[in-house]
Amino acid sequence: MWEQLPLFPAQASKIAPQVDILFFFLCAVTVFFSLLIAFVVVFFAVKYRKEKHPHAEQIEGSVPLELTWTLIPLAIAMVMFVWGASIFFIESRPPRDAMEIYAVGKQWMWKFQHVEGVREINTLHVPMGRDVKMIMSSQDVIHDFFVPAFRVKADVLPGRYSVVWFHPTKAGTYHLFCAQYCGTQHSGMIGEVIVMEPDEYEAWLSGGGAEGSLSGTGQKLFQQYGCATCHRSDTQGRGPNLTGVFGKPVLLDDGRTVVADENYVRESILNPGAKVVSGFKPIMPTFQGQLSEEQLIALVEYVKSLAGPNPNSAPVTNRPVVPNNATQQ
Amino acid sequence: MSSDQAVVASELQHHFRDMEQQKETATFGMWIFLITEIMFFGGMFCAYLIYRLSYYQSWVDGSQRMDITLGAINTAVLIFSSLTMAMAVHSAQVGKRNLIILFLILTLVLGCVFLGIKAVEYHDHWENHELPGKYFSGLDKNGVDKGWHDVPHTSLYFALYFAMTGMHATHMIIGAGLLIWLIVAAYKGKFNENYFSPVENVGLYWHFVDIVWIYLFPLLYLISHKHTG
Amino acid sequence: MATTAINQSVEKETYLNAGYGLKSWLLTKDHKRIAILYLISITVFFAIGGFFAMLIRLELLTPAGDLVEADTYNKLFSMHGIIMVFFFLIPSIPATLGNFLVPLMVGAKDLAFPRINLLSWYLYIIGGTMALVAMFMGGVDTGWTFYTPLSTEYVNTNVIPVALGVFVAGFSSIFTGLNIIVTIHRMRAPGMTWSRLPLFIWSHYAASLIMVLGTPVVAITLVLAALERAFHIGIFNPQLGGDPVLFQHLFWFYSHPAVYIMILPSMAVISEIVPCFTRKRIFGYEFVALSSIGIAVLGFLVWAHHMFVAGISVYAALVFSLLSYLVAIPSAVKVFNWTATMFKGSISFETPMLYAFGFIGLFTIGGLTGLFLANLGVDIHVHDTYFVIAHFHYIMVGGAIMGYLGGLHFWWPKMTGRMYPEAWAKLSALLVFVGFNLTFFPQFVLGYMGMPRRYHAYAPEFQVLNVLSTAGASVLAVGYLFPLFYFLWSLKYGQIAPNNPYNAVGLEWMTQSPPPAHNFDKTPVVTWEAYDYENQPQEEVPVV
Amino acid sequence: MAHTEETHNHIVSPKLYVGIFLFLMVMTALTVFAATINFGIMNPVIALVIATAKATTVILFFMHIKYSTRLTQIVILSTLFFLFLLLGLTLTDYLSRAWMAYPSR
Ligand code: HEA
Ligand code: HEA
Ligand code: HEC
Ligand code: CUA
Ligand SMILES: [Cu+2]
Repeated sequence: MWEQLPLFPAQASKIAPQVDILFFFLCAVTVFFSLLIAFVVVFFAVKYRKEKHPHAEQIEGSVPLELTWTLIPLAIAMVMFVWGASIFFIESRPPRDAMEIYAVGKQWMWKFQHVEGVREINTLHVPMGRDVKMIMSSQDVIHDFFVPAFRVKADVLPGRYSVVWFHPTKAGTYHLFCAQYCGTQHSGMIGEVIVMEPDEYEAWLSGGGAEGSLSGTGQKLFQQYGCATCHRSDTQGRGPNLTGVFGKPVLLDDGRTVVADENYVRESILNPGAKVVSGFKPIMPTFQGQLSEEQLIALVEYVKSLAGPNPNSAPVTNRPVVPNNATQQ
Repeated sequence: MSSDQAVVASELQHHFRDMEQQKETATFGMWIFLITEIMFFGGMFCAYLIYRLSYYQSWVDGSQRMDITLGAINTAVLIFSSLTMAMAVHSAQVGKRNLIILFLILTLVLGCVFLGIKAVEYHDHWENHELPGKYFSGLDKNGVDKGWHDVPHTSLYFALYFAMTGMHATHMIIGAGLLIWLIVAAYKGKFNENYFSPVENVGLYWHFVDIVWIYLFPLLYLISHKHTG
Repeated sequence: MATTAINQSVEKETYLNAGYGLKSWLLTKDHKRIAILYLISITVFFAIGGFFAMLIRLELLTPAGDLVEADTYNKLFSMHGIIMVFFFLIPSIPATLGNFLVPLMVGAKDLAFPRINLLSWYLYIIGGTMALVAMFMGGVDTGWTFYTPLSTEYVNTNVIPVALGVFVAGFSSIFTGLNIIVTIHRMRAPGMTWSRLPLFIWSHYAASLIMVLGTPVVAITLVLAALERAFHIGIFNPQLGGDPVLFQHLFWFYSHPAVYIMILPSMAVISEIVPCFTRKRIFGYEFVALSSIGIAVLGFLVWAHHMFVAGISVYAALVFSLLSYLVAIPSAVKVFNWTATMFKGSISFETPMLYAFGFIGLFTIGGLTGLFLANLGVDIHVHDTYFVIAHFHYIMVGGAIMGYLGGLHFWWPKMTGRMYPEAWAKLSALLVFVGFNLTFFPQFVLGYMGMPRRYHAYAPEFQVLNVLSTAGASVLAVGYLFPLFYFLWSLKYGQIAPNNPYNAVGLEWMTQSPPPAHNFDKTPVVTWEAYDYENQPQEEVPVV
Repeated sequence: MAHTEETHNHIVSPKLYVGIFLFLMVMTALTVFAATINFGIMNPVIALVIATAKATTVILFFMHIKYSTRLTQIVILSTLFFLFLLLGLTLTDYLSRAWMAYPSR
């Protein structure tokens, strides 16, 4: 029915029906209270109109009534809150084994980078029936990755990674919108998400003209930018050995411990002085301004791949960890 | 009540019942205005708090470039000016016109001394490229690297340093203007023991500006000075 | 109702004829005249903002961005939002009706600081002129939210002058709030205790608290953003080490409470109109009074519900969602008490009452859809879509403006000494109601379907609903034009208003219409409770 | 306690003012001295306690709050409440961002 009458968005992810049920519950409450109030107002207006009821009876108020209409809405509101929060919790925590796709927003286009190496612009291919986690950053202003059919949305910020995840359940082509106002062509920063059967997806990936895997690109950059001169795969380098670092806690020289997630690796490259690994001198030069967002992604993916076969145990949260470790101070 | 009215009827505005009400109202209004000032600076204190917790190292580096001696002298100057301001109000309360003028002038002079010292500090930071955002550089005036760990965030420290002290200095300058106005009015004999609301309210303002500095001094100069590790 | 002024001398002295000439208006310290100055200037801004709205709606008639350029469209909604929020709705009721009525209602001769009151109008005009000039010299396209780093580093429009215009107007708002608070505390007539204050006063007090506590924060935030734009100091720019999300925190710390600056005064009006046209004391006076304060205080606890997807922590999102639900409760209390006031009343249906009905219904819908947005699960989907647009227009246009228009009609006789034409007024109230719903209801559907806001061009399947919305907006525009014309007409041709045309209670009705320059010939002494409709004579009360 | 309007014109003796001034100067010296010693995490705490002591004295005596109406006193305290809301609730975001470093699924 929704197909003919475009009054409702397609449901194409695992979370979508859950969001919709909650939405209908909220609609029901809204309709109930709006009609209740409208009905009571009209009823009183007719029954006690001046012609019928010339003399008003003075009534002071009633504490029991006040309590009723404080507590009942409060209770309903708490149900709404808990329900919404439980869905939000699912939405905020990407499953550990989700496949990862990187995204870079820039005025005014979306660039996607599959780990296998395929790159896309404004079109995103994803397989049906798998958890997909987007690791996103922006090259300029704040953008927002929004797929109505999946009921997910997350701001894409400059200077750090943010994450959103979804589990497509229905093959098809869906809108991708930029939902955060980002300047002139904000409304043109749109694209398509194409959900494919898993085998079709595999076929698409292998035919997609990949120039080697993303971590492979990262490895080349690692050589090219001279990272390898300091970071060697033994303990002789001037910088720490990066093997197995990703996803693990790192002890810093000021005594704090941070978890090496994507944001940490990113910061280590762009602003190495902010968090210095314990036992090392702050000699690493900054690469700010020398690496594009895409190159950064490749390097991050490479460092991840050094952590072993399952780099996807990535401890990135949905609401990303900013360069911030106040709690550890 | 009504005896006041006879004495200073000219100072009583038409919509007040008596001088008492007029004075109460003026003082209360001033306090409400000070509320807005607290929240105004509050926005910057909020930014300071968040960034200090996030980029602690930069705060250590930044605050080590502060001249504690000058800061301490300035604190003393400002506290002294609060005393003279309080004395000016006192003189107004007891109706001593010449003393009002004397203390107001003293306050004004001390305020200017504060601003002067602040200008010296600003100049020093300027020479050493200790400036906000893109004007910042890790090198001092002789081109020597200061060995800062986290350059972008240390520049943030200076952004807040200049924003907060700059906004404070702006308030001092406004305060100085108000003082000049008071001095002229006092010279003309506008104030007496029944009518001195303007002196009192400018006093409140001046003390408020002092209080802001009482917090700025430790936050910017002192608390990160000794690296806590 | 009295139809002639025979019993009053033609020479009756009012605040309107207390002085003549432009100077007597531009230098006036009379709160009633300043209210009129505000009324005129606010209407101008509303017309400009409404004009932009009509252009927005025309552009959205077709999916393609064909009427105006993308840049122009972006400027249109930015300036629409900025004008409507900062230069129309925030000052609308407090600076006109509030300015006019607060001293009258508490039995004072003027606001506590008449000169500051005039200063506040001048600041408003200076800020507004800055914004307008900047708008006509190239405009601004940041949205009314000025998010960084877009506003500070990327757009090349007049951000700084507009931000400073808002800054200056902010001080006008601070001074209005300050004046109202001090007046309520210090200038009440003998016998006017807190529990005898009209609810109009309570609500204005609450709104003023927000103005005084919140506005300075947005002021400093805009100053920092302007400095950032001018000198690249990096406080909010990630490339220089800053955090753009901090800007959002500081912005919404004011701008969420600000929505209650816009709605509380409207609630104030409704709390006067409903008892008057039901001839009853308001149901649960204390609860309605305290709920205003509750809204003001709780309103400061929920700002980050605008940032659920902006990259704040999961835990913070939970806290802010929970608190957002709490702030809904005092609003619910108000709605229920107004409804209950009608019980066993003696209800009549003059225009102000019609607007009050409209307010109650549309505010309820707008408020309840706020609960969708406060809901973490749903807001992830509907954030920054037309659902949000519909939500706040239901409250701000359906709620706040209905209250404003209701109040204007209610106190028009008091302010001008003339009656408005009842039949025309009823017709336009109806038009506004119908046009409004047609404009904004489809936007709820659009929003849930996923149409993002601030879109110059949109996907074709959204067209039907957009056409409906534009059609509604045209009806709405006509509905708004009517009052403009008949109010102006009534100034000359309207019936002479008696002192208390609706037999309402409250000190403002006990002085003549329009009031004399000093409000009351003799300081009133209050010996009765608020909304004492029981002892209110059915005929006109004698002039004090 | 003197909270009525009659006592609003309370005149403080200059001696008290000078006493307050000396107290403030001593506190300033103290806080500068404290800054030369590393108390670790207590550095900011000590400095802020001293600053608050100074600010309170200024408010109470120089700004006459000790002698003014209960209303004014409430006004100041409640403003501090709103200031702490601004700082505190913003902090809830920044402090808790690092909490969910590991997804639990
Ligand atoms: C006058 C203006 C006004 C008012 C009063 C409100 C009131 C409320 N608003 Fe709204 N809001 C705006 C103006 C307003 N808002 C604007 C302008 C924006 C967008 C800004 C932008 O991004 O440009 C916005 C955005 C906005 C968002 C962010 C959406 C997003 O960007 O994703 C949220 C989220 O929580 C929200 C929630 C609420 C809530 C919970 C209330 C509550 O106060 C509502 C309380 C009222 C009721 C609940 C109705 C009466 C109650 C009953 C009849 C009883 C039944 C009640 C229960 C069962 C609980 N609003
Ligand atoms: C008080 C606030 C207020 C008011 C009253 C309105 C009123 C209206 N608004 Fe607006 N609106 C906002 C606040 C308001 N809005 C805000 C804050 C935004 C967000 C901006 C942003 O994203 O940054 C917004 C955004 C917004 C959008 C979304 C734009 C987008 O995201 O792309 C739309 C689209 O339909 C819209 C439509 C309308 C319409 C049709 C009206 C109508 O109700 C207007 C009807 C009024 C008139 C037509 C004027 C009538 C004329 C007169 C009274 C006098 C005429 C005088 C002479 C001729 C001399 N508004
Ligand atoms: C001049 C030597 C040098 C070069 C070149 C260098 N690094 Fe480093 N790197 C270091 C040192 C020393 C450290 C440890 C101190 C610190 O954290 O700053 C480090 C730390 C790191 C860390 C954090 C490691 C951990 O164990 O937590 C990462 C990730 C990293 N570097 C990546 C890179 C990448 C990617 C490049 C190239 C683009 C690079 N480095 C180039 C010296 C270097
Ligand atoms: Cu990118 Cu909007
Ligand atoms: Cu809000």
